[in-house]
Amino acid sequence: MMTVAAARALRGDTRCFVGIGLPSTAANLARRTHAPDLVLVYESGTIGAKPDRLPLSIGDGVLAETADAVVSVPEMFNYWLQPGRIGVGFLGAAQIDRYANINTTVIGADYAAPRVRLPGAGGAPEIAASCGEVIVVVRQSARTFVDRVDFVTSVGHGKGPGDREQLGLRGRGPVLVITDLGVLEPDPDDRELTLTRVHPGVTAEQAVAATGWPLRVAATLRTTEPPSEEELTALRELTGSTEGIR
Amino acid sequence: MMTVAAARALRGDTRCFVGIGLPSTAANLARRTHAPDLVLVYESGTIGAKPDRLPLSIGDGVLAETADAVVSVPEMFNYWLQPGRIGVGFLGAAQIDRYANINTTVIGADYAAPRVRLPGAGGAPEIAASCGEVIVVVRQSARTFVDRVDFVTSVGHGKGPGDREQLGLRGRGPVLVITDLGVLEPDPDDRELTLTRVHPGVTAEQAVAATGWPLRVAATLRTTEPPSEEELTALRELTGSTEGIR
Amino acid sequence: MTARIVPLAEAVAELVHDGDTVALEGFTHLIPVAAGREIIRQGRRGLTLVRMTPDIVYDQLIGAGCAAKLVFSWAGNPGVGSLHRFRDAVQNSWPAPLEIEEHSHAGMANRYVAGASGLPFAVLRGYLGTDLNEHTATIAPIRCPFTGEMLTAVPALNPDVGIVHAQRADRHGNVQFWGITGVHKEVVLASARSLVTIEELVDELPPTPGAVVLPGWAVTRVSVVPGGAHPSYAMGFSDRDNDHYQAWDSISRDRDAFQQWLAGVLA
Amino acid sequence: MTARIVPLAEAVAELVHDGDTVALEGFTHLIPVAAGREIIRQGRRGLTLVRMTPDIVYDQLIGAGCAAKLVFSWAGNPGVGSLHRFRDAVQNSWPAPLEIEEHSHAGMANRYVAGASGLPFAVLRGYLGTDLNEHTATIAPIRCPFTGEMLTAVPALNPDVGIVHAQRADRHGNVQFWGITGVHKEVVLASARSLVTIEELVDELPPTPGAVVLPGWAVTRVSVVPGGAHPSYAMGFSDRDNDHYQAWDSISRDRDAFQQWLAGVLA
Repeated sequence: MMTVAAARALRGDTRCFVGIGLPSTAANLARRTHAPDLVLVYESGTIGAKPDRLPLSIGDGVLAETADAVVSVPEMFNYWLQPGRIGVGFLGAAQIDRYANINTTVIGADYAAPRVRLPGAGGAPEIAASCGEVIVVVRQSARTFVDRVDFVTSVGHGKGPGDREQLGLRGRGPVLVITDLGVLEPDPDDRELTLTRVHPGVTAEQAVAATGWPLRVAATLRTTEPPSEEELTALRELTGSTEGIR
Repeated sequence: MMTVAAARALRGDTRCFVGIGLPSTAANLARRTHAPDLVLVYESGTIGAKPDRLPLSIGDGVLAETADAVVSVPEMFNYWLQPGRIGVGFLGAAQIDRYANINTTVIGADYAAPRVRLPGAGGAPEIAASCGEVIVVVRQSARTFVDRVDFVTSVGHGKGPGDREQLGLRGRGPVLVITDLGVLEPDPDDRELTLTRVHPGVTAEQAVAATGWPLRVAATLRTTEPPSEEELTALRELTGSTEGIR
Repeated sequence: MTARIVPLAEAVAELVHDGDTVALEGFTHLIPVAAGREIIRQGRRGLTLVRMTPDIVYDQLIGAGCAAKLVFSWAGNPGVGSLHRFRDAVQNSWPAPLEIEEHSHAGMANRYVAGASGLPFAVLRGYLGTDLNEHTATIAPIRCPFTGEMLTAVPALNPDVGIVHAQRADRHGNVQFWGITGVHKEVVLASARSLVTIEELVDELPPTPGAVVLPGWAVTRVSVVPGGAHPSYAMGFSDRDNDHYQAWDSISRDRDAFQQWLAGVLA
Repeated sequence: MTARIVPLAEAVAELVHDGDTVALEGFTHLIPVAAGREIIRQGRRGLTLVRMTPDIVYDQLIGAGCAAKLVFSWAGNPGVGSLHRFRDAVQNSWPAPLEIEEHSHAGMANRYVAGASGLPFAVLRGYLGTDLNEHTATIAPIRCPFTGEMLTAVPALNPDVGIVHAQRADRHGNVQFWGITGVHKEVVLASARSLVTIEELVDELPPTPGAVVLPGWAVTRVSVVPGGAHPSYAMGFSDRDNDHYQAWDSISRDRDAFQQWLAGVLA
């Protein structure tokens, strides 16, 4: 359901910066359903890749073979991401806070002696800074949705309104946080993440319980449309070829 | 004779940054005679070009077709010239002074209202700054060899010893000024250009008369070896194909 | 989101307006000369013209009175000599005064790189000790925050319109060019609007050694103009017309001869 | 002045010394894994390892105790999960403490660009508002001298040795690679010494779409190592061995299993 909800969030007239895993699945699903013109951009340097099967790494040969253009990694970040040419960026998170700031670096207060050492930043800080908008895709739990992240790897809405502008971040930042329970959106005024949708069969209470801060719930809480036959079929086709690979 | 003398100055184990005209002729002559491994680099982006005939512009197709690699112009200047990967740079001059500073911008004291507007800098300032060493090739006359250039387009030895180091210029700067009359070299101590060689049939007095400042003459003035049969033949082969083009 | 493919006259009318900053690029190769003549035909005025090597294409625009300012690094007729219309404008303000902003090739190339990268400036080892620093306002010293070393900064170039010639495009407006690629990619990406004139429109871009591809969504307009780079060339399609560069010397040397040439263009 | 073509063991012995700063690059493709194992075999110690994506190749070097410091931007097993030897070193100092210098991809890529360009630093829009600024000393603010805007500077990376894998080289040591080219060119040009391991040595490099060529005089040593990128791949020669990346997870998860693997390498 996360994947389908993420796919639906992608319009066809834009470029999408995708990492491997769920974002890649969602973007490819969107391209196979309602957004055939969606341009997939992978940080490995492939622009306009059209994989027929899901790639297993952002560097799979199929991406280079099917791309409109393949560029070096410095060019990808400098000429394509940094100037804001990419409309949507997908990010995951090990921790995310009420202003959608993201941590993928360390768990634990002491950077020098972390409880858990995570992979780190990768392309995320600049994706969060420069893409037109950001969609965060992450499973919802009180361990992940924390009041304050242990480390700000990628800036969401900082400490609230005006922070991005003050920092000189040119993209709009996270506009959607899609979880296995529903969808959160920053409040238009104070930017705090608010539950605006739940997936079929999920209650607001469940989402609140799976959040490490008192989660706001929108006055009019909508329910996500269940996956259509077309979406499920396309998804099966995509994932079929990578069965057994996580 | 200028061309032959310039060609002889090129060793085979280096890379040479060449502009069109005499430098290109000299470099190609060297490659066809004593320096077959000389790597020709043109600012248009061709590295290791092996033209069979003299190109008429630095962008001739033959350069791209015969090059080991063709790179963009920003890459040529940033990755190849700027770090000092090019051993020798050839420069011409509209004016040159006693410290081998070069003017290719304007004749006349007033930049805003020049007596003669020249083409300008092109790649010269950074060639003069970053090549391992620079060879200047220019016809000698009191109008060209002036006490002080009207405009410093490319820095030779500035105002004397230590100037290049102080400016942070990493190449050694002009080591030879080859003219139609002979060869000038900067004095090892005070960097002032000194006549060290005359071409066959030329006297030191002629060279002094063709210089706008009191030209120093080396204690032991040598005479350039006349062109060999091999050099003349190779030169004829090269220029034959571009007869009538200046 | 893909480049619309339109006739040259329509593309120029749509993209180039009086007073715009316009960059026609192509480093000795793939120079959009036909697009330049179309700008003359449409009588644009007050343009700030940007180009590393203003050669014949800008000598024509300057002589025709389209330009108020020139931003450049080397203004000559390659392999021939001077640009007489450029000289006449700078030395005698004919047909109009021409303001100049003068750089080196390395500086101009890096200004396009900064423009394409969404940065306000670029850093290079350049200009140190030259008189360009005194006369060009867009050159500034900058200190390395780690080593303390002094280097040079130049501001980004972000033209209103960037125009280049290329060998091919497909029907989605994906553009392909090869050979000497110069600053083609940088000027298109640095400009608010872009036009690429091409030799041929194809259904599929054949993979080609040394070829650069610009996705159609990064290009504003594409126009099919075979021979649009003449007298420069398009590798694989045409050769450089050296006689034409020679001939321009005598046409441009004399104001009357030039105005006859201009009348022919405008006719 | 052209790269000497020598066996891998000889090249590594010649170029890589204890305490060197060494960068093995290849962004998901053309990763010089065999060269990494040869460094382990030769028992190098105290290395500063530099790499954007330290994956299996650096997990092995770190577990084997070759590294004193790691400079990186993303340390994971792509598509699988964590790098257990890396985590064990950072969290438990096993087999030795590992100092880390952490950047983003954009920062690392630009540090290589600055290194290849002979500049002391690079400028980017990056790190603003992140905690990386607090913990990484090699990140500094810099102001645009023209607009006053604040941006970020990172120092150049100039490794003692840069190592990459490529598809081909000719007998002059001219190197050719294509597909995803990552930071291959930058790391070779930024490094004082360089080694390129290749799939095959050829008499002539066939012109190939998308291929980058590095002239032999810009490369120090070339070694013929077919399959030298396994478990990553060399486009046109091999496919990515995803099962191997999977398998590494269980080998690296357990110190004993890893030491058995290591014994096999050293045997």
